[in-house]
Amino acid sequence: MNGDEACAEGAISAGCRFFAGYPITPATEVAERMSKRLPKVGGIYIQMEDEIASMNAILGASWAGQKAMTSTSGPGFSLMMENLGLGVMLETPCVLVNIQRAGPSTGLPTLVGQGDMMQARWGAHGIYEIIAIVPNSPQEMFSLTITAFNLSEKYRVPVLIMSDEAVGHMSEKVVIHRVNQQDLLERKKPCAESANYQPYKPDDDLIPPMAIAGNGYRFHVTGLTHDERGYPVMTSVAQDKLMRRLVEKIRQNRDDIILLEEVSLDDADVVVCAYGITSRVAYRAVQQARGEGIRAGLLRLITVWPFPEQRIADLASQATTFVVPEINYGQISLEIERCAQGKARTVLLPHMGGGVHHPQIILAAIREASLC
Amino acid sequence: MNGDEACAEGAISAGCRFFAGYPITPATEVAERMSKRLPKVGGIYIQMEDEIASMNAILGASWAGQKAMTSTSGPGFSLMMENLGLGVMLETPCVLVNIQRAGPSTGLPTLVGQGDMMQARWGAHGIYEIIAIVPNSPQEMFSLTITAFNLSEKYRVPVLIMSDEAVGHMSEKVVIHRVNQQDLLERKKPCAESANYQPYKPDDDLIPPMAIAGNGYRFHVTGLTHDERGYPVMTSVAQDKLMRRLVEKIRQNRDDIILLEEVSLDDADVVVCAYGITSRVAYRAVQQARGEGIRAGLLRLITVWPFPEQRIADLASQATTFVVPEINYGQISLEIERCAQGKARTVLLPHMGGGVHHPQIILAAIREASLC
Amino acid sequence: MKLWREPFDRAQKATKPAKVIIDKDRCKGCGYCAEFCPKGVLEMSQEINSKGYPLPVVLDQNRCLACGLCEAICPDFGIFIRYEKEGGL
Amino acid sequence: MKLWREPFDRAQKATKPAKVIIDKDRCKGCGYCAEFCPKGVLEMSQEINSKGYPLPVVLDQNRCLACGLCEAICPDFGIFIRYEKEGGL
Amino acid sequence: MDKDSDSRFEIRIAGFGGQGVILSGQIMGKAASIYDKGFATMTQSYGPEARGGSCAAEVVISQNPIDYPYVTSPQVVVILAQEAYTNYGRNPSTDTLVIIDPDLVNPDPFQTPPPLSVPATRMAQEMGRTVVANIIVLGFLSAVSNLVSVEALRKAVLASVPEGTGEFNLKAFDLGRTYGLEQERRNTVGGK
Amino acid sequence: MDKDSDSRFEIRIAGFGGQGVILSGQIMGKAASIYDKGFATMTQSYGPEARGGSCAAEVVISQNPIDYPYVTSPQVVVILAQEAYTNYGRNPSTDTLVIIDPDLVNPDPFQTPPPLSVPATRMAQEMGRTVVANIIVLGFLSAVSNLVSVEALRKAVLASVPEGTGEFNLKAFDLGRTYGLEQERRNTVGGK
Amino acid sequence: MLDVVTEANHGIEAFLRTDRIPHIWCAGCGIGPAAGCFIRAIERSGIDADKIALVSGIGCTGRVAGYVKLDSFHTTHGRALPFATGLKLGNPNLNVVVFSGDGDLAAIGGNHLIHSARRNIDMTVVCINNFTYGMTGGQLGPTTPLEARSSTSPYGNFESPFNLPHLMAACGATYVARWTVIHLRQLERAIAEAMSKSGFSFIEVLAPCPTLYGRMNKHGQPVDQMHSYQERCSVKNGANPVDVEIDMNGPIIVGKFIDTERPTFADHYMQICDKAQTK
Amino acid sequence: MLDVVTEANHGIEAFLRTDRIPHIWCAGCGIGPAAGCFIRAIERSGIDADKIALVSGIGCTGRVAGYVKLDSFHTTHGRALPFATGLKLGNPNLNVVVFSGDGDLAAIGGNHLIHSARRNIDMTVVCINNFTYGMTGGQLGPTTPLEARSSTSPYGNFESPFNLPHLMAACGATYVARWTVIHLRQLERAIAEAMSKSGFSFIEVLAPCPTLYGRMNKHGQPVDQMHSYQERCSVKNGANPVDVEIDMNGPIIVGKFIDTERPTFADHYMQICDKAQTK
Ligand SMILES: Cc1ncc(C[n+]2csc(CCOP(=O)(O)OP(=O)(O)O)c2C)c(N)n1
Ligand SMILES: Cc1ncc(C[n+]2csc(CCOP(=O)(O)OP(=O)(O)O)c2C)c(N)n1
Ligand code: SF4
Ligand code: SF4
Ligand code: SF4
Ligand code: SF4
Repeated sequence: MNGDEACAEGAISAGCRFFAGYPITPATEVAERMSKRLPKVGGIYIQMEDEIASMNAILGASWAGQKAMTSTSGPGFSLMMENLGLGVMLETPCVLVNIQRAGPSTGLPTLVGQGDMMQARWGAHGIYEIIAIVPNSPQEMFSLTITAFNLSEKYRVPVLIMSDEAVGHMSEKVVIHRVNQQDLLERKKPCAESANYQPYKPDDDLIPPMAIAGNGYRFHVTGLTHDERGYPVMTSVAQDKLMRRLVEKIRQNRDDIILLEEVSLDDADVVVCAYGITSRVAYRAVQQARGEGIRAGLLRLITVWPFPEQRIADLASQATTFVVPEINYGQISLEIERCAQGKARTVLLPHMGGGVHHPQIILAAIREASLC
Repeated sequence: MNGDEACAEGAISAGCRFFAGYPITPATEVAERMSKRLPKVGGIYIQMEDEIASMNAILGASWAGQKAMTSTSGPGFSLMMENLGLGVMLETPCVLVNIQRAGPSTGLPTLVGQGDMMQARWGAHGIYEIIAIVPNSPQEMFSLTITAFNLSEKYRVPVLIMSDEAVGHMSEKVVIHRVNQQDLLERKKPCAESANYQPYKPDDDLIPPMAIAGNGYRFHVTGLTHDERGYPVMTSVAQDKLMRRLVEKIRQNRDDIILLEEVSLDDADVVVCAYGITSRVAYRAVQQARGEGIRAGLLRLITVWPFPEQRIADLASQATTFVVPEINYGQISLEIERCAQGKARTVLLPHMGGGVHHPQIILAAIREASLC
Repeated sequence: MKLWREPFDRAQKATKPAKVIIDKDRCKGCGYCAEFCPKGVLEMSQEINSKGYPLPVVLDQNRCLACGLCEAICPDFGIFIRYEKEGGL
Repeated sequence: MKLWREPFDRAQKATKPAKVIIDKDRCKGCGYCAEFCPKGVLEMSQEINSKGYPLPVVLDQNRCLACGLCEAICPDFGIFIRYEKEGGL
Repeated sequence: MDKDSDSRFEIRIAGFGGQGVILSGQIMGKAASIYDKGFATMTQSYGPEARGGSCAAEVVISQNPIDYPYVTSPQVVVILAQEAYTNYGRNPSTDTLVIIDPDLVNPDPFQTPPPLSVPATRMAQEMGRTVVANIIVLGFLSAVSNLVSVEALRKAVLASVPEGTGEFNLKAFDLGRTYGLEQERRNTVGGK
Repeated sequence: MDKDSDSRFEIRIAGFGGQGVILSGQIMGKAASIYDKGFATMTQSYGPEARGGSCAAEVVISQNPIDYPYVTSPQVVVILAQEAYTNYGRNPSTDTLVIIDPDLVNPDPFQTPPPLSVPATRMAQEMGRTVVANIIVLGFLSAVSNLVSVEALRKAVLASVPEGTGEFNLKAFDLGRTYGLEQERRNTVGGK
Repeated sequence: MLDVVTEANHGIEAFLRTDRIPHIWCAGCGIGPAAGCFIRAIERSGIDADKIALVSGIGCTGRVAGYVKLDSFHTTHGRALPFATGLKLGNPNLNVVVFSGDGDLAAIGGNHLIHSARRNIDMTVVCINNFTYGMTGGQLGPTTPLEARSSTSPYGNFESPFNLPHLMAACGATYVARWTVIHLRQLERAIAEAMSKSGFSFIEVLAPCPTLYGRMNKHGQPVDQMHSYQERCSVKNGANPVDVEIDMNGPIIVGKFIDTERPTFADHYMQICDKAQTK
Repeated sequence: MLDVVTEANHGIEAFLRTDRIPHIWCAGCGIGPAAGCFIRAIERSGIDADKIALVSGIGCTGRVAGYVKLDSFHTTHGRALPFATGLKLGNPNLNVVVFSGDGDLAAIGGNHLIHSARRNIDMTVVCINNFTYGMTGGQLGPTTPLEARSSTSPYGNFESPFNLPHLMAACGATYVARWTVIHLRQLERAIAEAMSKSGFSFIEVLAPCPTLYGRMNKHGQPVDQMHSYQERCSVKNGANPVDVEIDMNGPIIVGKFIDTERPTFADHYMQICDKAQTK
């Protein structure tokens, strides 16, 4: 099973029963799998007229009570940005899968890229915080898709799966384990009587319980700045309150959200930091470096957003160098550079896309770094 | 005349004869002014069905030989991202004006924000580099729009004017000086015979001369990764070559592109770094701080992208602290933090939008910083 | 200028006793109620509300057919017909 | 299975002497030319080109009307009619 | 740097959309910067409503270029709606001149000094076109203050109103000015 | 960490779109990972063409989990197009087994050892359905190498082809296998 | 007798978020009466209001979602329809109404409009056509008649407008009508009818925007546009949508143009599910 | 006699970027013959090829821009029309042709399609309808007939398709025709006619996609779909666009449906300019 298909299976296992999408290489197989599977389990597969419509349809479906997903790649991801913002503003749980290809523009549609990592964080206008996770195998495409739904339901935020063509199109054995109901998180339901329900009145955890359409709450939601009743309030005071909550509900829960894989970091002088397909290449290079006696380690970012600032800062105090291979011209490396605060060097190993790094290139960089 | 109108006048003075747009507060007045002015000077004003169409129409017009512009605000800016990428990939001169309002989503449509600054850099998928400039007065809305056209023609890249509602809607006297022809830059024309012309064969400055439609060159351009002939080439080698050139043609010309305004920086311990409307508030605070004997200065970013990394690095060695007020929850401050490399502290003063900072808040931060 | 007017289902409603009520805070003085009342029950007055909008007044309650047109046409949900309960309050 | 066929402007072209030329590198063996030639001039053969596509062959050049159908219908710009110059080369 | 503070004057005009608040601000600014050859900045704030939402114009006038463009301690505040009064008009600093339209604003009876009043909306209604209320206010302002010259204001009015309505607007201006001059308490601010 | 290197085998299949290159890779992977209970990764590269563009599948097979999923020094290379031959088939390392379809690839006459040949396309054409050429190749591969067990391969073929075509495909597989077994030079690779 | 408005004595109050009224619309704006018709249509239809979902885009009309007390969604500009599609398919028991402006639905949202109609998603679309973009200050829109003034066509409009009923007919909408806000009872009835019917229904409502379109086109007073409707409209139920174009000052045909049946998206989809599940 | 193809002996070679051929299209793909018709139409029309701008979106069809030797623009998915609008208005001397797929033009690009037609931008749109998204592997599209299989409708299609000529008629296109790639001369003539005419012209071209649509719908061999066109098509020039729907296996009406005149966007705009300049 390839990564795209595994992602679809993960969604089904997570309870996703609504998929809206628009075909695009290399994400199409997610949609294709969903179109086969959903009618069998009584879910809805709809192919919308474009990615904008797809994004909005999953928001609507989420407000109808469904766990909903869409999948796309760069060009479609760009088109989804405006309404990703709506999802954030309405606090709508949903999952958006980006199987990255090499860009910009139409670029290399069938070949791998990791050029949308910063876009995942900053691609929509205005202030927000988002969750983005990056699988590196078909098995993780399955399991992290479940994680994505869980985070999305828990924090009422769209969650991005920032995969790439290599992982999406890679075939490996995928164990589709039955997921226990208690391992699936569901959005909080309102306990207030319908008359008193305020759609944006948060609990202590900053997250408001979510009513869905058709249950008599007669609630209102809007993409305008709003108060706890969901009513538009056109003041900087309302904006301040709302923005801080939307951002803080993610930032304050960093520890719950962030997933990292750490390999040989305990004594590492050189930390290779990578994600997605690149992490599997980096793994090989780190192995080889260790074989040569170099104290190299791998920090694999599973969660890229919110960014694991603290862990980077800690490692910066320990290591001399971060080596950052990515299939772009420097994106996550900038964040690492920022968090390292000059305490460790950051060495970017850019690859412009259409392929992955050769492990030798990473190894060479590790070697060089180890000499400093 | 307000900032929006001044921007339109700047475009007319720069020789812009094609405007395609879609109304949106607070950028509508740019379009309105253009709709009045262009028919008088024989130019085309067209109101497209949306911002995606607007963005594409100006690309088309540019390839027909026109200097072309569009204007929008956050939601429309998000929608333009995909085809901004096309503009970058085809190396199409054009100007895109974003009068920022407070977001995300519909947010506060009539009130000021600076939340799209990172989006300007990272909002489209894939690898690219862009130019973004930020005026802080109606007069600059006029003059920097001319600058924007010049940069865009010179570097064959879409140029962003990242203004904000406050500046766009601020009325001040604007001197519309006649612009000399020699102060207007025009794209390089091909000198090769049409049969030998290769649309993406760069000169030494990395910029290829640009043919326009209808002149017998029979050239082909594509948003796919391409070679110098403009033909699609689906390899990482072609991608590598193209991406490096597209990025480097901007990065290598940083010094020519970047505009900064520096106030009292010579001996500054505390550097306030601001842009757009916020710079005018910061100016007041710096004045007051100086009045109190604090060695404060202002670094006003006129060019935000490409980011003036070197200047920040230099100042980091001189000053103790950067104070960064912005009408967002921290965007440009992240870049400053990165470039400061731990040599100076970075203090973000976020404002969520819908208004500007009170000068006292900036002053307080300066005072506090000066005590460190 | 008085133009052709369509009395809305006058038949059903004409007999019910009713009272026209104007919410002065909501009214924005567009004049629709006065202009389109088929019986000329209302008229725009010189009185202005707190936002400066001129208000309509009831000229003659007895002419009212209780057709509901003013209520339906008012853009501001600012005028309505209160049907009297049979036998009064 | 042979179906009804429409001979394209046979009248004009029928008299010109012509030769059918097949570009073997371009041909992808779809069979259109053979299938739709109104005179059955072409036939798909067992020969395959370097990409493994079966190629058409000219059965009988003399039957050719020079109607241009094969040239027009070929998806690969891979077959064309070379009209002989009056009086030969 | 600190060039503008001595000659700086600040005016706030607040009301709701449709009253011409922004236009008044623009006229003030134009008068000061173009016809009086000084500097002026007008900033605005308004809601999404085309009509009826609260709305304010802030004008800063100076002999020198203006850096900070917002009003912090206005010399004159014009209030044309109750909500605006609550926000800006009720507690002015002592040297602030407050002007209200008494048909639209119910002032605090204990406010000292009591605000100046000009029933501009009613006067405009009587002239036949409510839209000129803002021009009447400007005329009134020209009488009770001298932040900008009367001549500059008249020129700016003419340059700012729709073609063909100039004369009518000047009549409104004069009406407001006459009304202002007739008011007993003349409170002239701004030393120019 | 370095778990997979000793038991690692790499196969590259390269040709053009429409030949079933990717499917062959998937079948190999499935056979190894599901039916032979090992681990396998298949990665692919292809162009935008639905048919006719160059296209390659890389399969890595191991007894241990596979970290680095790409082929760097393949034990077996199957080449089904001239362009692919130029890229991958012409200069193999000495212990690489090269298999070509001689109707589609013109090998360098001086290449040593000369590649193994299986005219799979022609054989499939003779069977009546060109699409089974890739399955014929797999059968051939099962004869000349033992990277994966024949049984696992047969099961994987059955599990991967469209419903109702299983038997036909197995026939193709056996045809290829028989052809392979008949080949004089048996070059068995992979020590399993 | 009480002179205050309470829910008890004013029928539609129960459906209004009274804490948000006075609303933001201008004096004489036609959106209010149309919203009133919608509310009375709910009552008339007898549909359980708890099961109605109201979706609007952005614009003056878009604000309807904020004033009507239903589960209501104020989405982004142009995107009411795909959002509504998600709602409807996500919970088929919802009665979904999209209430939005002509710019929202037919300019930026035009693609969703034609595709939703084509798919025959079971929903009712009320499209307020005020011939302009109200919220942003009266620009040229895809319904602005040729020659009309707008803030971006100061010399007169140069773009031919859509004939929306024709467009909807071409996409297969199963109910297509046009009324103005002077046709209060017809409009109320039309909305009730459309909501009670399965399939994609489209109701174009001509509504005055006195502040912008009116003022810029010699209809400065609110009543002017209403009078113009009175003068120009004639009711022609069953008129061929081809023939109902609107120009600047000519006659306007109103009425119910299409009322037909065809299987909805969900009808087709359910069949597919059955097939898939028995397979 | 030479047996090699050279420009001299093969008329359309001069219009091909021969260094890029063989092209990427599959065996029997209908895009090639349609592109050939376009090239011959240029010759037929006598239009100066240097003044023609060819714009495509993304898709198999979108690649046409890369093979035909004209000033040619391969834009983004769905955006050929607004790009072409900019080109045409930016230089009115260009003869602009948009050549793209049904998915590109009518799915993601649907809004641009209806608005370009409404504005009557002077250009010719050749829309290859292969009933599916070819480039991405044969998914359901807005033209896929009900019940047809696609890679995302494995149990049969559940979405009603567009009748594109009807849609275009409703938007005011001044030239609307439909042909298949078996109607080679008619298609060539239609394209030449449309290019020579001012106003927005739309030509739907039914074209086999044997690899995907064909294979999934019992037309596995290239010739199968061609035969099906032959059997199902009848020519009816002037047919009412309402009546030209296409279903899975039923009859197909081809022909020229609309050929009329109305002022283009530029015509209107020039008037406005005159007005503005004399004002
Ligand atoms: C993406 C985007 N573009 C533009 C806008 C600005 N905008 C808000 S409402 C509107 C037009 C509203 O017109 P219409 O839909 O006709 O509704 P009306 O206001 O006339 O009721 C526009 C262009 C926006 N909010 N989002
Ligand atoms: C924004 C965006 N979404 C999706 C795609 C993926 N994509 C490329 S071509 C295509 C469909 C092509 O179908 P059609 O236009 O019918 O052309 P065909 O390939 O059938 O000729 C799609 C969905 C893309 N390139 N960009
Ligand atoms: S219709 Fe309503 S808003 Fe208009 S005048 Fe009458 S009560 Fe006032
Ligand atoms: S039509 Fe062309 S591609 Fe098809 S068989 Fe004939 S020559 Fe080959
Ligand atoms: S601007 Fe027009 S549409 Fe908007 S509220 Fe006012 S009258 Fe209504
Ligand atoms: S996939 Fe279909 S449309 Fe695309 S080239 Fe192949 S046959 Fe043509």
